[in-house]
Order: sequence, then structure tokens, then C-alpha cells
Amino acid sequence: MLMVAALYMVFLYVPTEAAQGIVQRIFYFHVPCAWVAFAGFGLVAISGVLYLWLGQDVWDDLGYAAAEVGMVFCTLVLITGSIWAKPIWGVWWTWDSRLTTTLLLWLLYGGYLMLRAAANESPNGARLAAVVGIVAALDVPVVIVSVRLWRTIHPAVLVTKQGGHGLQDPRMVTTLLVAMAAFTVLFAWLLMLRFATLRMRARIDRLTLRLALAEAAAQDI
Amino acid sequence: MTQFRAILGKDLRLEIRSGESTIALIALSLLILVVIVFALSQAGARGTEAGAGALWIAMLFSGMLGAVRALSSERDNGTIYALLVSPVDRTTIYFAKLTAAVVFMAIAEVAAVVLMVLFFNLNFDFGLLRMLPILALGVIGFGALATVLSAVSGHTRMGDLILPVLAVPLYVPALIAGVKASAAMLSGAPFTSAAIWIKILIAFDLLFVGAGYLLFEFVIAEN
Amino acid sequence: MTTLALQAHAVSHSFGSVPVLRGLNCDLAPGCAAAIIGSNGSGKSTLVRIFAGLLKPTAGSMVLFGDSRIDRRRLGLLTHQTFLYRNLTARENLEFYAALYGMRNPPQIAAEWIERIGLEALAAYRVRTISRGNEQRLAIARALIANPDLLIMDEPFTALDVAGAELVKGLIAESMERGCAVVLTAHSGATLTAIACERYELSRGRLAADKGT
Amino acid sequence: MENFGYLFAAYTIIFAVIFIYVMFIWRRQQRLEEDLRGLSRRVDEVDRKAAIKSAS
Repeated sequence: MLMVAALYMVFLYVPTEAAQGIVQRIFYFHVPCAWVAFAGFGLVAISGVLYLWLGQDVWDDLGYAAAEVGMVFCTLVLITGSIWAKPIWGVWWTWDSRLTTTLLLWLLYGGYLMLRAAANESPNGARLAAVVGIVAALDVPVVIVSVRLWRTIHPAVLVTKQGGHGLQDPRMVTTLLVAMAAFTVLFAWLLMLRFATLRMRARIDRLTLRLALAEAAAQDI
Repeated sequence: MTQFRAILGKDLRLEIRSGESTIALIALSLLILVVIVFALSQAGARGTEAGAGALWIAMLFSGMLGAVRALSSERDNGTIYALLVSPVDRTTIYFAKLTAAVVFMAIAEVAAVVLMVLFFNLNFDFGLLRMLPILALGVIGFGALATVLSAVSGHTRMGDLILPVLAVPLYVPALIAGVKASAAMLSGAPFTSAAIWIKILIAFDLLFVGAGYLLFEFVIAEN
Repeated sequence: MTTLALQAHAVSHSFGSVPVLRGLNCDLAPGCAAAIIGSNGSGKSTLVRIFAGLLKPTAGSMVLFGDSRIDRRRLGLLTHQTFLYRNLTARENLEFYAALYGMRNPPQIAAEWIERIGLEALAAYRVRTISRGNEQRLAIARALIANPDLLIMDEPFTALDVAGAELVKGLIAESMERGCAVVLTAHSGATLTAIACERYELSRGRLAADKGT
Repeated sequence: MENFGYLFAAYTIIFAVIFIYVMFIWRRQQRLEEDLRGLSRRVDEVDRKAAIKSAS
């Protein structure tokens, strides 16, 4: 519902931005994608801390789900950003600070997911993943600061991103807010879906164990 | 403290005895520097900036192989369990392994600096001395990261592959700051001009040494 | 009543969904030895790791020395892996472990143990150059170096000749007199029966006492 | 309508990716549900056998 409203507003309601033309409309989905991707990665760290602290599998599964869904949106941010950059800046990619930061995040959490895939069967996997999730989150502020400085010291590399100051029309703000809300809901929904499959996986493991125990016990009699 | 000294002393002694691994690390640094010279001379890049960049890349890769050895060698021959059942604190193990990693890397690093000066036609002057504290910060940061991550990757299948995938993006901010600060030092700019980069390096070190201190017990345990 | 050295109650362990140990009970008093006989794959090494606190059981409780926090200072462990550094000499290995256990004057302790296990001639050789049997002697000295109150030995007689086995039996008996509790494991019971006061049979993850034989 | 193609591509990709991801989760969920059904049947069977055995 919200999504439909957001789409309606993006394509019909909001006025076209003067400088960039129609392509600027990517903005309304691009930014919410970024927001939910960051929210997902933040959630990874929080659930990591909770897992190490409380030791409940629920937190581990939540962290995994958040990382995966966050990764999907992070990928979308990079793709849509690239598509937006081509007509406006004339290139698919520049080493602008925000782009670089996002790319690094993508690589970081890609590594996290690879670790999860590799450590899945290990009984330590959950703890290792929690630790790496926390370490990655600690890295994020340093990444942001250093990458930003890296680029501002080199002003040769173009343009800061438009939009932040470009929202002259109040309708643009409304549209962005609606899109934000829509994506937050979408994110939560995907997160729940993924989380549910992980919980089911855990249930299956428990049942398999019970079955193996019951069969072994039956042999003893 | 005696336990810390015992572990560290043993690691250093083992490393000196095996010898070949230190040589291999230096050889690797040499190779990386040579390859970078080939790659960059095409683009016409020369001097301090390129030299500093090459040096830090060499550090990253030789560190990836060298820094993790302190811990992975224990895992390879099972002695990690001996450390874990002994009354030694996990924290003591962490700091002993971190120190060993830093020492190994520092040795390779000194060799890399000499090679860099030769290959990039720099001078053995005061700039090099001023660069040393920056390199030290970089080595400590990477050592802390590598010690935790090698404990992580040691538990997993394809751990050797996982390690760089995790370590490289995590290390990027320190790499940026380190290259910038080193280049500034080499070109004779005052310390204050690189202050912000040095601050980033210090923040990175504090963050990851601290994180390792708090999280190491979770990655080293088996159950 | 003195506190038991080891109390395992309803200990179970599973790796993922594969059960390895199922509801084990085992009590061990100071100065007493338990022999655990089990074939390969019966869960022996998992059990050893749980007893040594290296692995947390999935269910059940493990208590050493009547305290839920393990005092690792009082624990000696010998496994298939000898825990010796192959590029250090025999003496250096013992000195290292003595220092690791926070003992005073490691060189002297190492020298004493070298003498007790009859390895004087090989003390300055690197471990990788000495025979497996001598390495096993050294590994046993390493496990005993801090005078533990609980000694867990996974197949201690591996690779030992008759003289070596006698030596180790003597060392175990000596520790037991001092009040040390001992857990021994083996494929078959022959060697252990003489030492142990309790015998358990481990099969398919279950522990059964059989004191009769 | 300059650059409309870019806009169109961006939105198509967003929805395509999300759709594929949902399908991927859904497929996985289906498979797990199947596993679960099979498992609970087997558990019931073993439980019943055990009950019969202890009764006799």
C-alpha cells in the first residue's frame, strides 16, 4: 500500500527537479535503500552484542537475516546510484566519498556473509559471526571519517551529491518521507521472512537431533 | 606477566629458529614493491606518494601472511588447546600474540622501508625517521585486527580465503590514513599537516586493540 | 565428605544435529582413577574435551573440584596431540609449560622432570628429532608438571615400550597417592585394569559402569 | 523526457532484485517446510514405537 503510494508520488505527484530533470526521481528510492541498508548493518552489530551477552540463538538468526537483507539493499544503492550517476555526472562511478564508503560497507558485509556461509556448520559459527559483525560496525565510523577526508583534500574529484540542498519543493520532502516509510516497511517484511526461514531451520535441526536421540535410545532397549 | 613473557619468548624463539618464514616475508615485501614499480612506472607515478602507497600495500599483504602466524601455528599443531587448558587468561594470550605479530611485521617492515627508498629513489634522511611512528601505528592496528581475525578464520573451512576478505576492507581506513601521513612525512611536510591522519590511525589502533581485548575470548574458545 | 574431583551429571553433547554423548554420569573422588574403555568413534575424545573444560556440554552439568568455575591450575591434560613444540628442545618445552603454569624457577623444575623420565641424554635435542616414544614420555611430564589434582589422559600408553609404560604407571600411581584423581581412556581394558578403581564402558555415546570385570 | 531510460532501468532493477530475493526466500521456506513435515512424521513414528515397546 505504502509502496503504491510512494510510487504514485514519485512518478506523478512530485515536480521534476530543474537541474537534473527526470532522472532525479531515482533519488526517492535510492536514499531509502541506503537508509535501510545502514539500518540492517546496524542491526547486525546490535544482535551480535546481544548474542554474545545473552547467548540465545534468536539473536544470531536475527543478525544473519539483517546482514543478508541489508546486503540486498546495499547492492541496490550501488546499482541505482550508478545509474543515476551516468546521466548526471557522465560516469558510472567516481571515487566520491559517499560512493566509496558505501562500496566499502558492501565489501565488509560481503565478507561477513562469506564467513557465515563458511562457518555455518561449525558450532562456533554464531559466535565468530557476532564478533565480526561487531568489529565491522566499529570500523564504519573510521571508514566514514577517513574516506571523507581522503576526498575533500582532493577537491579535483567532482561534485558533491545533489539533493540534500535540492529539495526546494515541500512536495519533494513529503515524497521522500513516504518512500522512506515504504522502504522501512519493506525492509521489516523481508527481515521477518528471512528470519522466519532461519528459525525454521533451527527448529528442523532440533527435531533432527531429537529423532537421532530417539532412534539411538530405541536401539538400546 | 611471566606467562605473557613465556608465550612471547617462546614465539620469538620459534620464529628465529624456523627463520625461513621471516625471510619469506621479506621476500614477499620485495616482490610486492617490485611489482608495484612495474605497474606504476607505466603511469609515470614516482616519488613519495607512490612510495608510501607501495610500502603500505606491502605491509598489508606481508602482514596478512605474517601477523596471523603467531596464532595459526598454535592451531596447526594443536598446542592452542594446551594454552586454553592452562591457567593463562585469554587476555594474556591475546596480548602475547598481538605483540608477537607486531614484532614479526616490524621486521618485515624495516626491510620494506629500505627497499622502498632504493626503488623509488628517495633519500635516507630525516623524513624516514619521522615516518617510523606512523608505520608503527599501522603495524599495531593491523596486528590487532589480524590476531582477532586469524582466531576467527582458524575455526572455519576455507579460513585462508576468509581472512583477507574480512581483513582488507576493515583495514582500508588505516591504509588511507597511513599512506597520506607517510607521504606527508617523506615529502618533508610538518607533523601538523598530517595530524588528522595520525589521529585516525591512533583511533583505529585504540578501537581494534580494545575490540580484540574484549572479544578475543569469544573467538578463541572452542565450544 | 571430601569434594569430588569430577562430577558429570547427565552430560550430553551433540555437534549440530548429530548426538555424540547421551546422558553421561560420572563421579570421581580424589586419589581414585577411572578407566574409560571405548572403541574409536564412541565419543571418547569429545568426552575428554568436555571433562577438560575445552567443550561445553550441550546439556547436563560438569563440575570440577566442587566449583562450577574450573580452576585450570589444578588440571592436567594429555591427549593424542602431545602439545609439544617441535622446534623447541625437550628442556625448553618443559620450561615453557612450567612458566605457563606460573611455577617458580622453571629451569629447575624442567631439569627434575627430565631426570624422572630418563631423558637426560636428549634434553637439548629438538622435539622433532626424538622418537615418538620419548616424545610421549615428555608429553606426560608436561601434563604432570604443575602437580595437578585431576589428571585426564587420553590413551597414555600410546607408543610407549615396556619400560616407558612401567614408568608412566609409576608416575600415575605416585600422583594418585598424593590425592590426584585420574581419568584414563583406552580402546581395550587390559592395560588399565590394574590401575583403575572404576571402569566404564563407553559405547554409542552412553557410559556404563562395569565394575564386575 | 530526456534520460527516461535511466529512470526506468533504476526502478525496474529495484523491483526485480527485491522480487528475486523474495522468491529465493520463499523457495527456501518451501523446502524447509517439506523437511519439517517429513521429520515430524518420523518423530511421531519413533515415539509411537517407543510407547508400544514400553507398554509391552
